[in-house]
Amino acid sequence: MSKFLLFLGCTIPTKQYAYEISARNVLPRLGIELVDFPEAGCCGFPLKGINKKGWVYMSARILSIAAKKGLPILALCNGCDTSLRKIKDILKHDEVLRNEIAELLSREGIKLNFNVDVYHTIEVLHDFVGIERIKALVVRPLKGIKIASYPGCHMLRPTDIPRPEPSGEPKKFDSILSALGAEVGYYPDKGGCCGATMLPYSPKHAFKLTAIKIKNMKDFGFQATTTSCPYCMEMLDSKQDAIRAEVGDDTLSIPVFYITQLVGLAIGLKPKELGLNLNLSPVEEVLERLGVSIYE
Amino acid sequence: MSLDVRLIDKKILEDVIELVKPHTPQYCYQCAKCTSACSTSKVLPEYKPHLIVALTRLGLIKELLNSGIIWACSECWKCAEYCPQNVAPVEVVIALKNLAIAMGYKPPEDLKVMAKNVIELGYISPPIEVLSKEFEMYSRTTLELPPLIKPYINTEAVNNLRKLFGGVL
Amino acid sequence: MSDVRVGVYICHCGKNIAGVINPAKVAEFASKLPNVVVARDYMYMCSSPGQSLIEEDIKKYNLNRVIVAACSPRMHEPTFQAVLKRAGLNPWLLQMVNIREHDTWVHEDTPDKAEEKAKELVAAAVARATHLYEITTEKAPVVKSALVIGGGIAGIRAALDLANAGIKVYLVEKRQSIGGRMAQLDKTFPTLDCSKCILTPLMVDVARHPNIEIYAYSEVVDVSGSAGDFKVKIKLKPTYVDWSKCTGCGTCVEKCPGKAPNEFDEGLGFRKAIYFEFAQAVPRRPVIDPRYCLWFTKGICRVCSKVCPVGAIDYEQKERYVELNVGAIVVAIGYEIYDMTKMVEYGYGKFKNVITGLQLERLSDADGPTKGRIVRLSDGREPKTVAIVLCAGSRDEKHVRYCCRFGCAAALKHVYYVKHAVPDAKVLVLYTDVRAFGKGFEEFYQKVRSWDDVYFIRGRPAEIFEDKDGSLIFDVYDSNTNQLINVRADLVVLESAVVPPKDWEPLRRLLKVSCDPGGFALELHPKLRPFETTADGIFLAGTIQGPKDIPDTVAHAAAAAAVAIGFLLKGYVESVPYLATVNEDLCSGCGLCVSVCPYDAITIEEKEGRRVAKVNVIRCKGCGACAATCPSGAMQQHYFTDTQILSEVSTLAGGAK
Amino acid sequence: MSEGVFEPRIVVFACNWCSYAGIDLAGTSRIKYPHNVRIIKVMCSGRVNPEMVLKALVDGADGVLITGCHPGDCHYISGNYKTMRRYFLLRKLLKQLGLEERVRLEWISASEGERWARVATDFVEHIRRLGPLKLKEVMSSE
Repeated sequence: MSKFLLFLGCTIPTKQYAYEISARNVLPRLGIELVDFPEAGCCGFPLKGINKKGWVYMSARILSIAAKKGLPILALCNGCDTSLRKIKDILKHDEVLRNEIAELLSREGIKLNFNVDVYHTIEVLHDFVGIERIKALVVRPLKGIKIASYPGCHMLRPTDIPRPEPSGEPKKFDSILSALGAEVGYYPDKGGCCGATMLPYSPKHAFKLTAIKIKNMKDFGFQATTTSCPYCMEMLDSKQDAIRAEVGDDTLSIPVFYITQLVGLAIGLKPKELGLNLNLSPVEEVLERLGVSIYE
Repeated sequence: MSLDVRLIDKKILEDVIELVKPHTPQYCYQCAKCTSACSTSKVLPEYKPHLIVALTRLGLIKELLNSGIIWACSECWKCAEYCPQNVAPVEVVIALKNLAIAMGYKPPEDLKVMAKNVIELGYISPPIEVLSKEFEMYSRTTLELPPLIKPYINTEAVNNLRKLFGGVL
Repeated sequence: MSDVRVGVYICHCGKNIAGVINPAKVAEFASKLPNVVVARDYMYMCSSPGQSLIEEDIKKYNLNRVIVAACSPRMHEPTFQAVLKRAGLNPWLLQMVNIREHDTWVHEDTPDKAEEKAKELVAAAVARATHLYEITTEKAPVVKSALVIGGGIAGIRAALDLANAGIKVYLVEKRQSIGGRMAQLDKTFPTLDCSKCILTPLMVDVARHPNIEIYAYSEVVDVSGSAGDFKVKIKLKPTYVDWSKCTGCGTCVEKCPGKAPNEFDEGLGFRKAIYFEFAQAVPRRPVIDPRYCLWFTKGICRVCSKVCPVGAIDYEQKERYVELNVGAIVVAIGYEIYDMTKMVEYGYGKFKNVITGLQLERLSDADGPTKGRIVRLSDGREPKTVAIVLCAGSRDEKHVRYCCRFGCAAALKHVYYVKHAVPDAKVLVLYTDVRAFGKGFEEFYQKVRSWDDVYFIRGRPAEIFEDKDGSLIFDVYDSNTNQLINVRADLVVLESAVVPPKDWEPLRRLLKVSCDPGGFALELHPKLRPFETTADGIFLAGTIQGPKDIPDTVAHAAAAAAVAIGFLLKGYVESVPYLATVNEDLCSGCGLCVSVCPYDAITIEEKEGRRVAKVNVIRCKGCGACAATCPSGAMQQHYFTDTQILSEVSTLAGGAK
Repeated sequence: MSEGVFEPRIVVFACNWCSYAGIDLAGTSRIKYPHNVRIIKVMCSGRVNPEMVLKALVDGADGVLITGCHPGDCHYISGNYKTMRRYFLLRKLLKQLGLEERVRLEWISASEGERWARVATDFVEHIRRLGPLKLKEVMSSE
């Protein structure tokens, strides 16, 4: 049994509750022990534009607290995962900054230590649980449903630090979906951007970007999509209505799931246990085909 | 518009280089592959990473900062991924944002709110109640999720945050 | 040693040295060092007046040691040795000091420290010079024959020039026919003449030349000996056809039921399991590919053997080895294109309609897989929109740093292929810079610009996607119009980067040739000696020295041949001066030197009732391993004796006083 | 030594075929590195014997760098393997004297001008951190 600190970041514990619910219910059933990590807080990623050093400080702080606990980190959010790994890399190479950050942390009684492993949901599912194990646990295969994997930018980039998937050809996501019995396939710009980071600048433009993604999926015959990033979920699922309204295209409708929700469905969990009632996109289209009621 | 060569400001480039190392904005040869890749550019054509790098190279960033366009970057990192010269325009943009803040420019309002929340709560937003499709309200409590605690309780920690991000409030 | 008279000469090298340090001060410092009779500085020591200055000083001051502090000895040691010779001094009484590459060029930020360093280096050289002595070298005869490795246009040209000068040439080619990359091309830029039409007559000339012996389907597996007298072992790979019996009639190829991907056509189309490389192959002899032959894979068929009128098929054939003795080696193994699947963003290997420039050559060739029709590989349809991407992998820190030097002109030629085959096609040339630097290239570029429906877009696509119908969709920012252009193309052609061939690395190690950061062979001097390597007697022809187009390759190959001819016709090579030498009085005959010598050049022999080491000066190459190992100091290396090195060490460690 | 900044004195042995050419390449490419290194050319790194290294340290050098062709690239077939073996023996001896940090073996090919600059910079900084050796003064005072 592998044991991880469950690092939620900001978006998941403050509004994207379905990810947290599904992760908490699904992962232990796959043999992953989750240890709560409430003292972590925000990784600083959204604030790097204001002050890069502030970002380094916030992530370094999380790494240091985790290192003291002696457990690897499971980051559910793409941004958090990128953030922690990027900061590990920065701290490793920049001695001046390292000393500065160590000083800041020491004021609050924390010893800088970034010698801690960080993993993302997709890696835990693919590399720790493993495809064979997932396959063995499937009781409700997602047969005949063509699902577009949507890894999200920070699952793939920046590539100067280790990422869960290679930028050009993400494969892990699709192999998990295949293990669940779903159909997978190619569509243009699978590694593209949902636009979430543009929201503070201009929601209108951000929505247009998401619209392009949904259109690509629909054009290539996908019946649903899935992601592992709360930001992508926010755009694809929560804002789907607003996006349709913005671009004036009513056909841009697609059920959106967290990967943990799909794994949960396939291994027989009830929609409530996966927070599926919180998804705003038409997930019932898929549930119906599986013969599952959202009210279960 | 014409450009007077005397306006070239190499101090800006030096500051940016310091913030983006080990990337080297000076290597840029303007193939504009970054702009071909740019997610923001697809929906906001006036956003052009190669142009931002070229202007930064000359230190002519006043227009960029005044217009606030640097805040449009979607941070998808594609420009860095595909740049043949390891320039990483996204890192240049982040550096410009930092310089803008240091020079007293204000970031988008939402970002200010995020900074405020981080200082006060440790998160970019407080936990909110969400509305389901069935128009039911849910909160962490009703969803039986463990309550959130404030991660930054130590005064020094809060001081650190205030010092690092307080400037934008 | 009172009879040591040293002259010290500090070169300014224009501003290269004098722009950082003050040579006059270094000379003044040197003039006070022990045994120094005269010390001077001069603008260009290597110039004619500079050389005369030294020559006159040697006579005037009766100098018997000369120190020149200037550029790297790798540059001008031979120049100044010649000065000593002219003045009647043994050339090995010269000591060079490198104050340019090792000092002023790298320490210009700290000029004071650079000057201090120059002084110390000069002081160390003076200390060392005291212990220099005359060295005599031997002349060894040169074998008047040459090995040319690689049968592309570079190897062909070099082989013909060598052979025409009366030199016996062995031409080794790894594939079954000579011709190389040029044989794969349809046309050549900027004149658009048919590539094979100008190449095949030369191939035939090679085959018919009385002085050239071709070893096709062969590889160099071992090289020993040294300049003027190399021993080369060639492996003749099994062809399973007795080429001495075969007449090249082609009946076997015609009847063979086997099918294999065609490498010559860059993986497009198929060939038989027994095959000629291409129609005009030289030698025109087939080879059986055991990976696809039914006899080798399933133990059935044997059709080729049944139909061969002369009984040349030999399934039992084994590899054979030939040993050659040559005076010089010309390396002409060419290039490979960079593996485009590594540029994941362009989808090569994943999307059928993304092809390389070399694949377009094969499509355009009347003798190619489509008989000259340019089509989409996904559905065989004629492409109506073709995008040509320049610098695919070149000038890229993540892939290949250098320029391929022919992609631009090739792209222009590829526009012609498309417009010629599909006149109503729209062609987009996606460039960063069009480097039309060769003779006639700019004129060609101008002509192509004027063609109907050809568009030059200054930009580079970042990601290419495939649509459901196999078309390619992507955005490219055009910095001419300041627009992001949405492209929908039927065919994308990548002008791919160029890298050294995969088999270069093992060959390079056999030849002891250094490589440059791109992996290509390192020339002796980038401007003045681009045909020679750091290994004497080994010459470079064509793209193995770095990417080149055909005109440059041919020029380079002919020049390499000329230099090799000069080397061979001179008739002798001078032995290495840095040979091992034994002081028999000190030698105890322990034999440690024998055990470390990589050339078996040392033996222990009886002499006057004692066992002493003896050096075979023909075998010794002058590495100095024996001298480093000798416990008594009896074994020394000329020009690098313990005393010489230690005096240098001591001065540099202690600093200049 | 000026105003208290310790400027280490470093002796470098460079083989003619790879390392010396690589150091030359740093020069022709104008890649800067600290001035503290003093290069001695030998035909092969296999020519360097322990006496030369020790002599350098005894006579005032603070560090010694031996450079040669990468394994497999030796111009003289196997000279660098001899260097490697001799270096490991030498390090044992140096360890007893507490000097093993002062001597390093590095492979620099003819194309590695940039690598040479990195190696030189790194070694100079390393020796700077260790401080002056002063073996010469110690030995003459004893």
